[in-house]
Amino acid sequence: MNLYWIPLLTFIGCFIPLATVKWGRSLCTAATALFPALALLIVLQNLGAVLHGEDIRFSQSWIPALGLDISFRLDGLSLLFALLILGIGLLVILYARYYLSEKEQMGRFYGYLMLFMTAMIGFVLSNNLLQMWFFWELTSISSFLLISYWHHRSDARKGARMALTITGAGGLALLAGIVLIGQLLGSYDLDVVLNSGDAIRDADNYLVILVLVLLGAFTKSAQFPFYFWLPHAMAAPTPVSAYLHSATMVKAGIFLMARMFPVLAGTESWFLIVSITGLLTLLIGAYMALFKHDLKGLLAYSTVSHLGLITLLLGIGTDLAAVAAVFHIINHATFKASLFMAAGIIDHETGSRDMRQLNGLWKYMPQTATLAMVAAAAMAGVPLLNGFLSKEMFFAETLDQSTLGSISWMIPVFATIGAAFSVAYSLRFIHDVFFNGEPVDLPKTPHEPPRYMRVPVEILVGLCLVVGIFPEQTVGHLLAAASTSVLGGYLPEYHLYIWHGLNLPFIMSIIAMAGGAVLYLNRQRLFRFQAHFPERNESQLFDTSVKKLRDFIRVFLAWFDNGSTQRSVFWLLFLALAFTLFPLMQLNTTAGHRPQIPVDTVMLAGATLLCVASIATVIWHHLRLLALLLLSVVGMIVSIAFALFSAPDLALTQLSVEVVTIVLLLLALYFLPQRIRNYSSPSRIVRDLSLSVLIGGVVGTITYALMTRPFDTISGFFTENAKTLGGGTNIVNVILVDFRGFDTFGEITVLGIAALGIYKLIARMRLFQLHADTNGLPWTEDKHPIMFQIISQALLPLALMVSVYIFLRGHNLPGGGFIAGLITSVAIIQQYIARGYVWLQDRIRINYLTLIGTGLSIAFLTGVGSFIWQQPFLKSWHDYVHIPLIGEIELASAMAFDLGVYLTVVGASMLILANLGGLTSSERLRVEDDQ
Amino acid sequence: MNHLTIAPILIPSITAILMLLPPLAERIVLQRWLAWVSFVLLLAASTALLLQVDQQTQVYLLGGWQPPFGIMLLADRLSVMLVTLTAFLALCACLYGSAHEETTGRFFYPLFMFQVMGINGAFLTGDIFNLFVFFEVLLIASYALLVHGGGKEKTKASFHYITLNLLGSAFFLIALGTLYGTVGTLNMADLSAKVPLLAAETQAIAKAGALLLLLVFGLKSAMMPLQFWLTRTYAAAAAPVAALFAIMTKVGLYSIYRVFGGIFGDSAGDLANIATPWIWPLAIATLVFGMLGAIAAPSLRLLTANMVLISVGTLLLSFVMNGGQSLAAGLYYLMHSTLVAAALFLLADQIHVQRGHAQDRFVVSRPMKQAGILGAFYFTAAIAIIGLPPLSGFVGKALLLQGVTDSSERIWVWSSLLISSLFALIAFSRAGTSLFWHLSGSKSGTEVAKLAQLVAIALLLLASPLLTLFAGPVTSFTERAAQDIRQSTVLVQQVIAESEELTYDTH
Amino acid sequence: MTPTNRSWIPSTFNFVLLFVVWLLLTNSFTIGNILLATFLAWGIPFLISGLQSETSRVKKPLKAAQYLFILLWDIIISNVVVARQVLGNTHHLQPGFLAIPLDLTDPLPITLLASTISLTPGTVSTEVSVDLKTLYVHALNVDDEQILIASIKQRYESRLKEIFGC
Amino acid sequence: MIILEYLTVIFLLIGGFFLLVGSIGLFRLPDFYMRLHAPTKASTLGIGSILVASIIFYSFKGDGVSIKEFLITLFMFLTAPITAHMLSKAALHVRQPPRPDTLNIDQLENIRDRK
Amino acid sequence: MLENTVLAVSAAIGVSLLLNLWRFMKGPHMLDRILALDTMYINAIALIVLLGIYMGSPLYYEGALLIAMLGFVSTSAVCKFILRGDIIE
Amino acid sequence: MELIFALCVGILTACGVYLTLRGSTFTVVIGLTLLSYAVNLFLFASGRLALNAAPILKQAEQHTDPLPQALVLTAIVIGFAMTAFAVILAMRARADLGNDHVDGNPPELEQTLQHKDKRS
Ligand code: NA
Ligand code: NA
Repeated sequence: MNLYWIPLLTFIGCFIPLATVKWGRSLCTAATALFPALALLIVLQNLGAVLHGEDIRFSQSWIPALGLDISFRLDGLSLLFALLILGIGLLVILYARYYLSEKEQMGRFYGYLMLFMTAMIGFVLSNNLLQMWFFWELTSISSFLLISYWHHRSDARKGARMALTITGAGGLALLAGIVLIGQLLGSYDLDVVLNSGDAIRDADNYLVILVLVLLGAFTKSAQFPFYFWLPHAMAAPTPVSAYLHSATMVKAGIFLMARMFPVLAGTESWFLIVSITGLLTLLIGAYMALFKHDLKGLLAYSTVSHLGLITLLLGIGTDLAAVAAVFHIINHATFKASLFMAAGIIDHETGSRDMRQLNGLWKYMPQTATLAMVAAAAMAGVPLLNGFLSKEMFFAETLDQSTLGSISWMIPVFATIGAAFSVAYSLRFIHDVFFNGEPVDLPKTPHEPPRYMRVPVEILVGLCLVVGIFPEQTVGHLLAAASTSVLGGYLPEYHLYIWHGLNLPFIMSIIAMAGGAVLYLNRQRLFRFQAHFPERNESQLFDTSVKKLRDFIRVFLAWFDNGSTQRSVFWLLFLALAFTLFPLMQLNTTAGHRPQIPVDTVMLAGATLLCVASIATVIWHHLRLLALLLLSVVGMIVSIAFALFSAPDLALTQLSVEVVTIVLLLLALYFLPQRIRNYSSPSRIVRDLSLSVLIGGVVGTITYALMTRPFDTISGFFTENAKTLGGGTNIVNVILVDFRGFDTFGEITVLGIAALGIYKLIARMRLFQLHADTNGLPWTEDKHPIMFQIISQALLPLALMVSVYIFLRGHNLPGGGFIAGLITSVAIIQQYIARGYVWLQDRIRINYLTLIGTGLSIAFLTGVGSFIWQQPFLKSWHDYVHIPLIGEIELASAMAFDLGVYLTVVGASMLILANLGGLTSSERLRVEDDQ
Repeated sequence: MNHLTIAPILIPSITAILMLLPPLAERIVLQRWLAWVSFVLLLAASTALLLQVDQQTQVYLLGGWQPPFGIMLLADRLSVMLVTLTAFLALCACLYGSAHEETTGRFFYPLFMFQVMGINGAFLTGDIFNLFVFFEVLLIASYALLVHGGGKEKTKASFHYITLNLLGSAFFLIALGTLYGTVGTLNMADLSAKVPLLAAETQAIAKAGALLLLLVFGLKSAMMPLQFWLTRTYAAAAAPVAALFAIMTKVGLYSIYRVFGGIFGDSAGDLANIATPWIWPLAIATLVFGMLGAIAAPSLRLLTANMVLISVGTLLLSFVMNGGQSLAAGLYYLMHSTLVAAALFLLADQIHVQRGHAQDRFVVSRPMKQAGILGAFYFTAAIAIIGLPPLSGFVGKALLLQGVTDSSERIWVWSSLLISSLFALIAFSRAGTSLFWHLSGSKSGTEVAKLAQLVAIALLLLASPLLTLFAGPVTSFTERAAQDIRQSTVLVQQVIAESEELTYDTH
Repeated sequence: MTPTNRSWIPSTFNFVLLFVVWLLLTNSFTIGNILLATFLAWGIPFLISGLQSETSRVKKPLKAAQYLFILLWDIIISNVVVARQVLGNTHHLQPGFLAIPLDLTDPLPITLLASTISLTPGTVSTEVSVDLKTLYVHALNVDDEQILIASIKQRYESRLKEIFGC
Repeated sequence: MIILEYLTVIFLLIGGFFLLVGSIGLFRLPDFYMRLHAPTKASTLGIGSILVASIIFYSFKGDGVSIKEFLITLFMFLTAPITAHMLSKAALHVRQPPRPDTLNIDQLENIRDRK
Repeated sequence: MLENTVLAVSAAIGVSLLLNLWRFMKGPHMLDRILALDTMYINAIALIVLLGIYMGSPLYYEGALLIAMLGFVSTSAVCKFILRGDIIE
Repeated sequence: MELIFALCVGILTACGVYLTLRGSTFTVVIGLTLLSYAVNLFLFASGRLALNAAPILKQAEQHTDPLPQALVLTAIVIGFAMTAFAVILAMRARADLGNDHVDGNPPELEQTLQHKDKRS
C-alpha cells in the first residue's frame, strides 16, 4: 500500500462518524476506529523495512509554481510518531466512547478528532517543507475545533482562541522560515533540505531562518514564553487533552525541531536559544505544576515542563542528547496520555478535578488509582519505569555539555531542581487524590469507571512498565531508527540499561527524589509563599490585551476615518494634488511654442463672466437659488466658448443639458432645506481654499501647457474618412455614431441606468411639501398662469419640429439624436411646468421605461445587425437611394443608431423629471413601492 | 470576426434591455428565469472564450474600424479570466438575490445585468476612453444597486460613495485629456507604443496625467487613502450587491495592471514604472489599514469589507513587488479573494437574518436556526480568507511570499502579509466564536435560508477547494495571463502596424 | 403619445405654421423636403393633439398679417422712445401701473394682447385678473393714464377682436 | 453687393445699439418693474436687427437666401412677453416695492391678487 | 468694414454682458438676477449670430435658436419656482 | 487666449473643488457641476483651440481636432446622468435622514435640526 493511504484513510475517517453516529455509540466508535486501525496496519506493514534503515517515499507533483508536491516519507522518526499518533489515537477513540455522555454529539467529536489525526499524521509523514506546513496549520485548526468542543463554555472558547492565535502566529513565522529555506535552496523537498545543512547554516540569514522556525516550534510545543496557552487548552474534553496535549500536537513542535535537527542544529545560536528556552520552560512548568489545584492544570504544567526537558535535550545538541530526547518523547507520550485519561476518569466519576475536594479515592476506585500511581511514578522518574530511563539519560547529557563555559554546571543543577519539582507534583497527584483523608463535597459518589474505559489506561501503563524494565527489547529498534533519522543517518553508541551503576546521574535522581519529597512535605509553606504573587490568569490577560489593542485601534480608526464625506473627499483631492504637483515641477517651462489665439473684447467679457460667476458661486453657495442662477451663467458662457472655438455640437449639447439640469436642480431645491447652514469652521475653510486653489492651479497649468504645445494625433483619420467611410460630414457625429459608436452605446446605457436608479430613489420618497417660501410667504394661488399655458402649448409643436430637424441633420451638420432628444424632453417638461403633472399624466400614456428599452434595443439591434454580414458589432452601413420625385436620399445604419439614442434620451429624461414632478402629487403616484 | 469576444458585454446588455420592455418589465418571475439563463449563458460563453484565448489572443474591432482609430476589444487570458470570474460571481450573487432582493425594490435584475455589462466591458476594452465609459456604466449601475432595498444607511453610504466617484470620474477625464493631449491616441497599445517617443518637455505632463489615472483606479480599487468608501458601502449594500461589488475593486486593480503594466510599464522609456514608487507605500498602508480595520470590526460585514481591503493591498503589492514578477501569484490570489469575500458577504447576510436583533454584530445572540450549515460555511470561508491550509488562501499567500526575493522588499511585504494573516486569524476566530457560540437562550429564530441562497454560498465556497486542488494548472494559467500584459500590447501594436501599412497602401 | 382625443386633421394655422417653419429651418425646396414638411406639419400636431386644449381660431388671417406689421412698426417707434428715456435722466420718468378693462374674453386673444403690450417697449403686461376682465400693465413712463389705456384698447384690442371674431 | 454689405452693417449697428441700450436700462433703471422693460428692447429690436443683418449677410454670401433667422424671431416674440409676465408676477408675489412715485401704487395688492 | 463692424458690435455686446453681470451681482432681489440672466441669454443669442457672420458660417444658427427656446424654459421655470416652489405640480 | 482659457479652467476647477468640500449636499452637487464644466473645457482643450475650424466637412478650410469634441459630448451626457442621480440622491437623503448634510447627521447640528424640522 502506498504511503498516501495513511492520511487518506484517516481523512476518510473524518466523515465516517458523522455518517454512522445514528447507528449508536458503540458502532460509531468501532467504525471510526476502523480507519486509523487500517492506517496503523499500513504503518506496521512497513515497520520492518524502516527499522532496517530503509526510507519509504511517495511523491506526486501538485503546485509546481509553489514547489509544493504531495510528498510523503516514512523514516525512523516519522515511524515513531506515526505509531504514537495512530496508536494513542485508537486508545483515545476507545476512551472517548465512555467519556462522552449520551447528550454529546459524538459524531462531531470523532470527526474533529479524525481531522486532527489526519493533520498530525500528514505532518509527520511530510517529505516537503511546504506540505509539512500545510498539515502543521491543519493541526492548529483542528485543535481549535477540539478545544472549543464545549463551545457553550466561555473558557473553552477563550482557550481555543488563544491556542489558535499563539500557534497560528507561530505557524506564520514557520511559513516565513520555510519559504526562506525554499528560496535559499530552490526546493522544499525534505531530501534536498536535509542534505543542505551546511548551506543553510552558512547562509547570511541563517539566524533569521532559525528564529522563525523555532518560533513555530516553541509556540506549538508551549515553550517559554509561549507556554501559557496550554493550561487554558485544558478546557477541552479530557480525551482531547490526553491526545493533543501529551502525545501529539505539542509534540509537533518537538518533531519539527527533531526533523530540522540535522539542518539547523550544531551552531552556537541553536544551542543558546533552544537549550535556554528548554531549561526555562522545564523549570517554570515544574514549579507551576505544583501549585495547580486542578488535576488537569497540574498535568498541563507538567507537560510544559517535560516539553521543556525534551527541548533542552535537543538544544544541548549532542548525539546522545538527541537520542535521549527521542526516548523521552516516547516515554512522556505514554505516561502522560495515561495520566490524562486517569484524570478524565476521576473527573468523569466524581464530577470534580479539584484536588482540594478529591481525597482518598483509593477506597472508591482502587484499580484506577493503581494505574494512575504507576503512571505518576513514571512521570516522577521512579526506577523500573520508562520515565526513569530517559531522565537518567537526560541527567547524563546535562553533565556532558560545556557550552556555557564556566557556568555550564548550572544546567545539571537546574535540571535536578526541575526533577525535584517533578517528583513533588507527582507526589501531590498521588497523595492528594487517592489518600489524604475523605473526599470533600463531591457532586457524585465515586466508583470505578466502565470496564473498557480503563483499558486504554491499562495498555499505556503496561507500556510504561514494560519499557521501563525491558527497554532494549521493546523500543530499542524504534528508538534507534528514530534517532538515526534525527541525527541524519548516524547513530551513536548508547545502551538502554535499567541499571548503569551508581553514577552521577543516579545520584542526581536520588537528590531529586529526596528533594521532591521535602518539597511536597513543605507544600503548605510553598502555597503560602506563592499566594503572595497575584494569580495570573493568562487567558484573561491575553483577552484583555487583545481587547485593549482592539480599543486602541478603534480609537485610531475612528480618528482617521471619522465617517466624514468631507474627510474622504479631502484625501482624494490631496492625493490628486500630490500626484500632479510632483511631475509638473519637472516641467521646465509652462508655455510651449504653439502659436496662440489673440484676445478680443468678447473673449475677455466672456472670461470675466465665467470667472466672476464661478467665484460668486463659491461666495454665495449658501444662497441656493442664486448659486443655481450663477451656475447657468457659467453654463451659458461654456456653451458660447464651445461655439467660439469651433465646436457647434458641443455648444448645442451643453445648452440643452443645461436647461434640463436647471429644471432638475430647481425641483431639488424645493425639496431640500431652504436655508443652508454653514457647516464649516474658519480653519476648515482656509484649508479647503488652499487645496482648491492649488488644484485649480495645477489643472490650469496643465491646460496651458497642453494647449501651447503641438502634438501628433490620430484625428486626421477621422477627418479624412468621415465622409468617405462614415457617410457624414459632421465629423464629430460620425465619430459618435460610427467610429466610436461603442462609446455612445455605453453612454446611452449610462443614461438609461441612471433613469432606473433615479426611479428607484424617487419611489416611496417622503418629502415635506412646503406651504411657504424661505421668507414665510405663502405660495401664490395661481398654479398655472393662463398666458403661460397658452404660449407653452403653442411652443410644443415648434419645439418638436426643431428637434426633428436637429435629429435629421445630425450626421452632416451639428445636431444628432442626443440634442434632439433633450429638446423633445425640454418641450415636454415645459408642458409639465405650465400645465402640471396631473393634467399631463392623464394625457400622456407613454411608458417612459418602455421608451428607454426601445431606444436601447434599437441601438443594440443596429449593432448586432452587422452580425448577419459577418461583420463586427456596430459595423456601419450607408448608401444613397434614388427615389423618384424626391431625389437622392442617404440611408445609414448610423441613423437608426441615432434614433436609439434619441429615444433613450427622451425616455430617460422624462422618466426622471416626470416622476419627480409627480412626487408631490403623491396621491396619484403610480410608482411602485420601493421599500 | 469572432463574436464570442464581445458576447460577455452583449449578453448582459440585451438581457437588461429586454427586462425594460414588455412583457418582462412587470413580471419578476420571467425576469428571474431570464437572468439565470443569461448568466449561465454568460458563464458558458466566457469559459469558451477563455479556452480560446488561452490558445490565441482575440482582438475585436468594433464597427470594423482598425486600431488605433476605432475602439477595440482585447480578449486575452488576463481579461477573459476576470470576465469568467465575474460571470461566475454574478451567477451566484444573482441566485442569492432571487430569494429575497428581487422583491425589495424595482429593477433588481436589469441593474444587476447592467452592472455586469459594465464590469465586463471594463475588462475587455482596449481603448482608454472606452474604459472610462464602461467605468461609468458599472458605476451608475452600482449607485442604483447600492440604494436597492432602501433605508437610511444605504442613502447615507450612497452619497459618500457617489461624491467620491463623481470626483474620480472628473479626474479620469482630466487624465484622459492630458494623455490624449500629449500622446494623441486612445488605444492602450498605441499609447504604449507612443509614450516612449514623447518629447522630453511633454513627458512631465503625460506623467501627471498618468498618475491621475492611478488616482482614479486607486479609488476604484480602494487604495489608501482612497478606501474610505469601501467599508461604508459594503456594509450598507444588499448582500448580493455587496457580493457583486467584490469584483469592483478588481476592476480598479485590473486597470492599474493594464495601464501601469502595459502603457507605463517596463517599455515606457523615461516614463517606465512611474507608478511604482507611489504604489509601494500606499499598498502597504492599505494592507495595514485593512488589518487594523479587521481587528476593530464590530460585525461580520465590516470584517469582510476590511478583508477586501487587505486583499487590495496584497494585490497592489503583487503588482509592484519583485519587479512585477509576482503578478501571476497576485492573479491567483485575486480569484480566490474575490470569490471568498463574495461568499462571506452573502453568508453575513444570512447570519444577520437568522440572528435577529443581534444581526451580524459580534455580540451575544439567540441561536441561529441553521447554525450547522452556516457554521460550516463560515468555517470554510474563514479558513480560506485568512490564508490557512487546506484552502486556496494559503496557496496565494505562499506564492506571494515566495515571489519576493529582494531582501529589502521582503521585510515590508512579508511582515505586512504575515501580520495581516495573523490579525485576520484573530479577528475571524473571535468573530466565529461570538457569532455561533456565544448564545443566550435556546430558542432560535424562525428565519431559514432558502435553498437558492445556500446553493449560492456553497457554489462560491466550492471554488476555494477547487482552486487549491487544481492549483497546479491554475497557477500555470495565471503565469501565462500575467505575461499577457506585455504580450498582448505587442500583439496589438503589430495589428496597428499592419493596419497602418494598409492605410498607406490605399492612399 | 396616446392622446385621449386625437384629431386627425390639425388646425390649418398649425399646419401652415409648421410647414413654413420646416422650410425655414431646412432652407431647401426640393420635392422631397416639401413632402417631408407636409408629413411633419401633419404628423406633429397629430402626435400631440392630446396635449393641445381648444383655443380660439384665427378668423381673419389678413387682418392678422396687418396686425403684425403694425406691431412691428410700433416696436421700432417705441424702442427709439424708450431708448431715449433709458439713456436720459431716469428721474424724470413717471412709471405706473395701469388697469386695462378687457373686452376680449378668450385666453388666446388676451394672451396675444398682453404679448403685444409687452413687446412694445415701455409697457409690460404684468398680470391678468382671475375673471380675465382686467389686464394690468406696467408702463415705464405714463404721461396720461387714460390716453395710454385708450390707445392700447383701440390700437390692439379692437384689432384682435376682429381677427378672432369675438 | 456692396449695398447689401452696407445694409448688414447698418442693421448690425442698430442691433448692437439696442442691445446695449437694453443692458444699460437694466443697469441704471431704478426699480425692478422699470428694469423689466429693458430686455424687451434687447429681445425685439436688438436681436431683430441682428437677425435681419444675418439674413442679408447670408443672402449676399451667395448660398441663396436664408431666412431661418425668422424662426428665432418667432420664438423671441412668443416667449419674451411671457418671460416678462412671469417675472412681474413673481415680483408682485414677493412684493417687490416699485418706486414710491409709481402711478396707482395703491393698486398693487389688487393686482397681486388678480382682482 | 463688415468685419470691423462685427467686432465693434460684439464689443458692444461684451459690454452689455458685463452690464448684465453687474446687475446680476448687484441684485438686489433674486428677480433682478433672473432678469439679468434672461438679458444675458438675449445677448448670447446676438453674440452667436454675430459669430456666425464673423466666421461666415451658418453652423451656429441652431445655437442661437436653442438659447431662444431654452432660455425661456429656464427663466420661466425659475419664476415658477419663486411663485410656487414646486415647478412641476 | 490660451492663457485666459487656462485661467478660466483653473478657476472653475478651484471653485468646483472647493464646493465639493462643503458639508451640504446641494452645494456639493453644484460643485460637481462646476467641476464637470471645468473638466469638459479641459478635455476639449486637449485638442487645442481653433477659431473658425468647425469639424464639419465643407464648412471650413481647416478642421479642428474632432476627437476631443466627441469625447466631451460623451462626457457631457454621462456627467448629466451622474449629476441627475446625485441630485435625486440628495433629495432622498433629505427625505430619509431629515437634513441635507453630506453625512446625514452631523452630530453637533443634530439637535438644532430636529428642532427646526419639528417646526416645519
Ligand atoms: Na486532594
Ligand atoms: Na409636483
